[in-house]
Amino acid sequence: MNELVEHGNPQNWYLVLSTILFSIGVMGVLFRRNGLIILMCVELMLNSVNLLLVSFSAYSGNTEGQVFVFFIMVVAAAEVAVGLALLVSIYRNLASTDINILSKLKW
Amino acid sequence: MDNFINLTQLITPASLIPLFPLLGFFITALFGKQLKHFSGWFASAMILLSFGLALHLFLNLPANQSLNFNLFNWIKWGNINLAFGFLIDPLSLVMLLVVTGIGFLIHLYSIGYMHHDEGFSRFFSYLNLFIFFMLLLVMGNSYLIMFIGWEGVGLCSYLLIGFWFKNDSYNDAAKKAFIMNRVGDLGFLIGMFFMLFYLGGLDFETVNANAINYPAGSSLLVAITLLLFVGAMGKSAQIPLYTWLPDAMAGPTPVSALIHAATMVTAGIYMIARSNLIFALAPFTMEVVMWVGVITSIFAAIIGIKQTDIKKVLAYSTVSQLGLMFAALGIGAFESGMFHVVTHAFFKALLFLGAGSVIHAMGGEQDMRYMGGLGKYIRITWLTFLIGTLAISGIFPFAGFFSKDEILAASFGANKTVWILLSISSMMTVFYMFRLFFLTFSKSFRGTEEQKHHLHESPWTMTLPLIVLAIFSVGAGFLGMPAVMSSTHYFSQYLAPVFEGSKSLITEHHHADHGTELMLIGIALSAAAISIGLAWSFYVSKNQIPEDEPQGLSKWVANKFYIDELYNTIIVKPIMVISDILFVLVDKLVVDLIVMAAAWIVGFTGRTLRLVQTGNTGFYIFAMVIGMMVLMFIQLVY
Amino acid sequence: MLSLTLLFIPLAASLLLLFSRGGLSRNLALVLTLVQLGFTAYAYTVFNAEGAVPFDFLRNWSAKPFINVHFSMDGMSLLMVILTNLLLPLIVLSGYNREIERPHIFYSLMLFMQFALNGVFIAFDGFIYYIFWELALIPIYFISFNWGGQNRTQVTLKFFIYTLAGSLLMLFAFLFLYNGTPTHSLDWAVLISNKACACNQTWLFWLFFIAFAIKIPIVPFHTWQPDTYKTAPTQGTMLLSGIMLKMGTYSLIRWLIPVVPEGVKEWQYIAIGLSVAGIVYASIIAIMQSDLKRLLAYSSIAHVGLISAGIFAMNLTGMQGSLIQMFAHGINVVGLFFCADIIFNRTQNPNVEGLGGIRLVAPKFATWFMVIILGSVALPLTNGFVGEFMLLFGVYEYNTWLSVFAGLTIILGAVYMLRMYQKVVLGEPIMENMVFPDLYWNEKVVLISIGILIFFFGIFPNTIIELTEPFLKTITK
Amino acid sequence: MNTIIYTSVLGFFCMIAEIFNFRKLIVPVLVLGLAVIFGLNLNDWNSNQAFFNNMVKVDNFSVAFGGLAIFVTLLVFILSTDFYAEDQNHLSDYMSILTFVLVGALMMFSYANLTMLFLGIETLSIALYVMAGSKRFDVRSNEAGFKYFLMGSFASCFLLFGIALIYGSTGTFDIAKITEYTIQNQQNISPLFYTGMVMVVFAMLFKVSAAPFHFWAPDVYEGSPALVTAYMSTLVKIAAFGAFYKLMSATFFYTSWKAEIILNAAAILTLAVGNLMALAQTNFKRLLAYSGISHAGYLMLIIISAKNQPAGALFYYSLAYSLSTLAAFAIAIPIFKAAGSEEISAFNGLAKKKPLAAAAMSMAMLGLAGIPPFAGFLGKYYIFTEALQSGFFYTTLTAIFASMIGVYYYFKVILAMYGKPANEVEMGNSFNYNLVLWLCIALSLFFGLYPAPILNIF
Repeated sequence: MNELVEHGNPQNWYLVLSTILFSIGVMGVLFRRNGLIILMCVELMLNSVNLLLVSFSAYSGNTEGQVFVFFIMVVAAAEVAVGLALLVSIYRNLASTDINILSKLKW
Repeated sequence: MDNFINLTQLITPASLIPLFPLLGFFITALFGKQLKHFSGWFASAMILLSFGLALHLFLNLPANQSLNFNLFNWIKWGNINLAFGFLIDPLSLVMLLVVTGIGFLIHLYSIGYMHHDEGFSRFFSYLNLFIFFMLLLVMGNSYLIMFIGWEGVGLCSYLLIGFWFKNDSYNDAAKKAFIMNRVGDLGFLIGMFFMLFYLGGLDFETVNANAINYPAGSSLLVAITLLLFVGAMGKSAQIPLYTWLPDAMAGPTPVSALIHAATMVTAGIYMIARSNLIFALAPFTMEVVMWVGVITSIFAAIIGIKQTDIKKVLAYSTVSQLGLMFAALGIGAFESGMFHVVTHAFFKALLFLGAGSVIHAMGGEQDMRYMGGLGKYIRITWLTFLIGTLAISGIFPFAGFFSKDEILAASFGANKTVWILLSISSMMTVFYMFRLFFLTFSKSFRGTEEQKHHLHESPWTMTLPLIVLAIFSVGAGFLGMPAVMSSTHYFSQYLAPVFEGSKSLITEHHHADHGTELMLIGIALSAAAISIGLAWSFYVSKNQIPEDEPQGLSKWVANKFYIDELYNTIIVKPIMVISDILFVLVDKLVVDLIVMAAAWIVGFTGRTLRLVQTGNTGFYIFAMVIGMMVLMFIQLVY
Repeated sequence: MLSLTLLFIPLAASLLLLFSRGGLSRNLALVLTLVQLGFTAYAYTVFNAEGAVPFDFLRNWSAKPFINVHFSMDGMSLLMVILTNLLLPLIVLSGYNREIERPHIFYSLMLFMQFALNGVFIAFDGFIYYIFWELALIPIYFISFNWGGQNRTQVTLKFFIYTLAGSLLMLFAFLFLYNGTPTHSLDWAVLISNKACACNQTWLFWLFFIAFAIKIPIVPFHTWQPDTYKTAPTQGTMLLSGIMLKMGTYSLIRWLIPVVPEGVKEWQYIAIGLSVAGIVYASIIAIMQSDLKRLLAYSSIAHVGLISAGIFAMNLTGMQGSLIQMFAHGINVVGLFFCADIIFNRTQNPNVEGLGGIRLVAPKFATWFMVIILGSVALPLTNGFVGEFMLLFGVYEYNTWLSVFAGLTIILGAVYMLRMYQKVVLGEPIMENMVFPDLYWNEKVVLISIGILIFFFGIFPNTIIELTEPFLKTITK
Repeated sequence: MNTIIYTSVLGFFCMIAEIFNFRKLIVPVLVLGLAVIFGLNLNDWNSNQAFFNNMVKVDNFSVAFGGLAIFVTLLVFILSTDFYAEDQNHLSDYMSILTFVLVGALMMFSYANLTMLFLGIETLSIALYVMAGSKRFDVRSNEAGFKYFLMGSFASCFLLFGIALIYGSTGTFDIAKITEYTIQNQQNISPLFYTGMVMVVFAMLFKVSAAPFHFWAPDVYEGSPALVTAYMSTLVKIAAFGAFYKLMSATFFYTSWKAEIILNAAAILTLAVGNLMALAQTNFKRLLAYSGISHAGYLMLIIISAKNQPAGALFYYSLAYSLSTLAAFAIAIPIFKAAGSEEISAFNGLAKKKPLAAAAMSMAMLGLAGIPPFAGFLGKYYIFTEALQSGFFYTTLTAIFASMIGVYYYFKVILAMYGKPANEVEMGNSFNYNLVLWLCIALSLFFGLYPAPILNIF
């Protein structure tokens, strides 16, 4: 970690930050059991990627990365919409958003 | 081979000899129902035709010449050609005449004997088939053709012993005969492989031509001859493969006469006589042959003393006589062995047929304890049987005297121990044969009234063969008179070309001088006389009848030294147990289990592994992250 | 094109049969198999006159992976084709007075099997050969499974998976070879001229060997066989034992030995040892078997053990003997299973111990049964003898003691066969009220044909040798 | 390019059709439209055009796989008329979403830029999340949808992170330029690039349901409506492998990264897991899910030998696999409906009631098991030759053993049909199902016997 930073490329700070954000998101998905919170964690992961892309884009002077971020935002919105819809229908049927109860399908 | 015009003319009749019995077999087998009792006559006629042709060959084949021809290539591969061909020479001619001649008489006899049997046609078809194979055996010009006949007669023996297939003990006897023969056949087969591999062929000519390139006593020839002898042991019922022959008496009596006395069982002697050259080149084997013969001869004679079944006595007597012949071969007296084959064929066939006639008269009874005094009722049988008994006992001037004397004389020259043992065996032979004779024909009848009422002489088809055989049992011996009596030994002279090769290899020691010879004759005759006297005193004077349950040593003898039981315990039972063990423990449990276990392990892994799929999303994601980390690890660190 | 016709007739027949019903199916099947037999006879005359050339058919099927459709015929192929097409009418006829459900499918599968078997024997490209090899498995599986006896589900599944596992190993071997040849071809001629390197031959040998050993079967890969033979309907068992296991032994000579010579030489001793051990092992087990079909199955293992031993002796004698014996065993074992079927069909009793006395009521049957047994125990002048003689001699050329051990088969064979015959046919009837009509016409025709074949090839084995020797000479050099 | 646009138009039509009450027209128009698009697609053969600044590239690969995808969709749509017969209200939604799945798949075949790959995957996935959960009142369907959604979006995040890292190290999303970059800087490639690659590969392995990222597949296949399962196990699998292959053949093997080890390990594990876990299954859809995983294992052999350019093998195998699977579903769906159960026992005794259907099902199973003469066998053979030529001896051997195990579970279905006593299930005849069924079987046989046109397509 130090090595990355000491080389003097400030881009690496962004890299570290988005990696941390991404990891937090992964941890959240791993350890939280509430469907909504997991959804939010996924959003966090996506946004960490956005941050990373923007920073890369800015430092390399290439705008492609920023365009990509727009795509990600659009897709994330769609994804959240679908995810929430599914969650709603689960909540209707099971009156819970705990993903642990989703274990009818196994073995 | 010399190819005289007249020799080639003989090919056709020679080829036809085995074809007639084969034709007879097919006709009687296929049309038995339609032919009814005519099938017996037809079958006999076929054999008579063969006999005629054999006689034709005998008369027209020039002396010192043989007829060797191939009919077609049977198996031909690589540079090996196993042709199907015949060899007609003095040796095979002698056997041809014996087989067809006695065969015909026994066919004739069977017409009467089997008259009431429901399997009449079947019987004759088997008999004809037997003659066919026997002819192949003696006519073949190679070991392979001989082997065809060899196995074929084994088959017919099987079929005929088990002729009355409803009785399971008969079937057992038949099976036993076939299987024991097969044991010998394996030896024969492997012996043939040796010959084919090292001696370049299987026909007698090639084998002999190549064998003389090997030094006498070379291990190859010893191996070959020993293996061939194993075959002979099986077929000719020598120790240790003899137990099938007494059991083989389960078959109809003509079968016992033809197959198990006169012809088939002598095939072993014929085979060794045929291979005299290679046997002569293997002195060790000759020793083995001799000792096996001697021991068998004595051993069987001992057992014969205590038997009560008329046919069993004759059977053991056959084993004993065959042992005698092997002893002769082992000494190197091939002609004497063959001579005894011929004379034995006559008188043993006679004895069996006589016994058959007795059994016929007794309505199927075979136990001598329930006979006695039959001489009064069945005169022809009685007389012919007496001739046979005298012949086998070696009483001058009956046939057995000459041949047996020749063997004893030869053994005296070769090995005194052997001579003593063989003499003892002969004495015992005389004893049990007269025991048989007295128990059966002398004194008073011991059977039931019903049987007594039924006693009658057999029809002419049965007595005629008896008479003819009796004539030969008297006369055949004069073909080979000892040097004391005649300057020409017709039989040896006739066969001389066959044994030419081996003569020089065998040390000439059996031509004792006239004085010794006379002495030997005297000893033999007086021993015989003593035995007859003993038998007379036991079974006529004292009127002893063998007890039902003998005690002590005689119990062992009467039970044939428990050899059958021994074989049963050390061979048959273990194989059965092993069979069960292999099936249940090895096949089902081990071999199959490995296969099934492999399948089960796969299935078990599947059943266990599916539990990993818990249905819990958290776990799934966790596993994915772990997998991801492993990938990272491989990429960045590993 | 002649080879294609050989394939086309049974295939078309198989499809045609699907549209027939009831009694028509079996008649049609018989006629069509006879047509195929007739054509085979014609092929034989053509082969005798012009050799293999008219049978050669070579087309490219696919460029990548490179696959040729290559059919051809040499003496050995022709021999096996003759065996197949000779036995099929007999097998069809043998089912004539049996109640068979849905006969049109049954016979259709049977003819499809014939198609596949013909294909196996005339395919000269590894890939095509493999396809036919697998194709042959499917109809026989369904025949055994749908028309089989008790436990058919487990037994036939075991059979299918076991043999298929072997085939997949063979597939791997072919893939290996495909990779090993510079031209990426599996053509037989290419494979035998392009020796795989010695290091790979061990692999190749074992892959091929296990595949064939399962099919043949060589002990200890045989455990699928007795149960399958017992369970399958008799016509299926006939196909399995008469022809299908010859696929394995045929393939040893066609593929394994010429293609992987070094590997075979290296492991020859194990292969031949297993084969010979299998002979004695199976023979001894057969002695005490109480189930008739299972007994015959073990006897079959013993016989094919000798065949494979002869093949692995790798000399002309052994191989020639094996071909003769394949032909002979095909005929004999079909006869034996047919006899077993006749008995079971009339008495419903599969147990050797419970039978007996059949000879009293059915002498003709007893006679023909005996004839077939004689062929099977290798009595001289029957077809079994020539094969066994040459096989044992072939093994002898390899090793004397081994041949003595293998030779025990002639003793043990007699023991179990005669014991079985005695218990089943001779003696007094044990079963009460046994109704045992003597042979019906179709049974007579089948058994007499088999009897004639037994003696014909026993007396004129040269007809087979002349056909196959040129080929065998090329691979034993 | 036209293909993608026209297909999207079809999708929009479906959505609008509901408004104009054209419900009856939806399926006919879709089928006809797809048939036309199929033709248009073929028209692009050998055209090799690039669109939108090299975002999309139409080459023979994309045309061929696009054609296959359209064909599979066509067959699924033919099945859909009967499948949705009782659920006409949502027909337009379902059909349009299914069409958008196809759009996503088409993008995945023709991308030339990681952006398009991402968009393609997401278009396909999001549509599928919806379809998996489309039986709203069925808890199992909900569960399937949500599980798929959770894991899918989680994997997408990794894909994105990986793409971002690749972008960071190479400065571009363009595949060709990335390839160029790796060739030029062979010695000093940034570790970021490798990390990114591993993440992308992870995401792709997830999409193709390779072990150990396969967990979603059985649950989702089992829970989804049968038609969606059919669609998932054919089209989606093809799309994922098409994209994966394209990625691997284009970029990955020019660098010294350890793809070979990773992918080999994944292939072996997938083969083992897929086949072993399938053994004990009793639910037919779940069985086919595991079968799908095991086929993913075979297809992984193509991915690992991607440097030999075995696109032909991939295409042939995908075709063979899709045909057999669709045939199986074409029989299974009506039986499931009639029996109200999706267990294998629903097939019990089918041979007695419907011998033809049973025969067809057997052929489908034999095709899946890879037994000649069906196309599945030659496909396998082709794959194995490719893998062996690339030197993956043990992986191929594993695949051989896997095939042995595979036979067993496919035969379970056959055994149920032929060996078990018949159940009470009464099923009618449907022209559409039979059409698809026999078309698939016939094609499977046809391509098995006459493979040359397909095998040598590239």
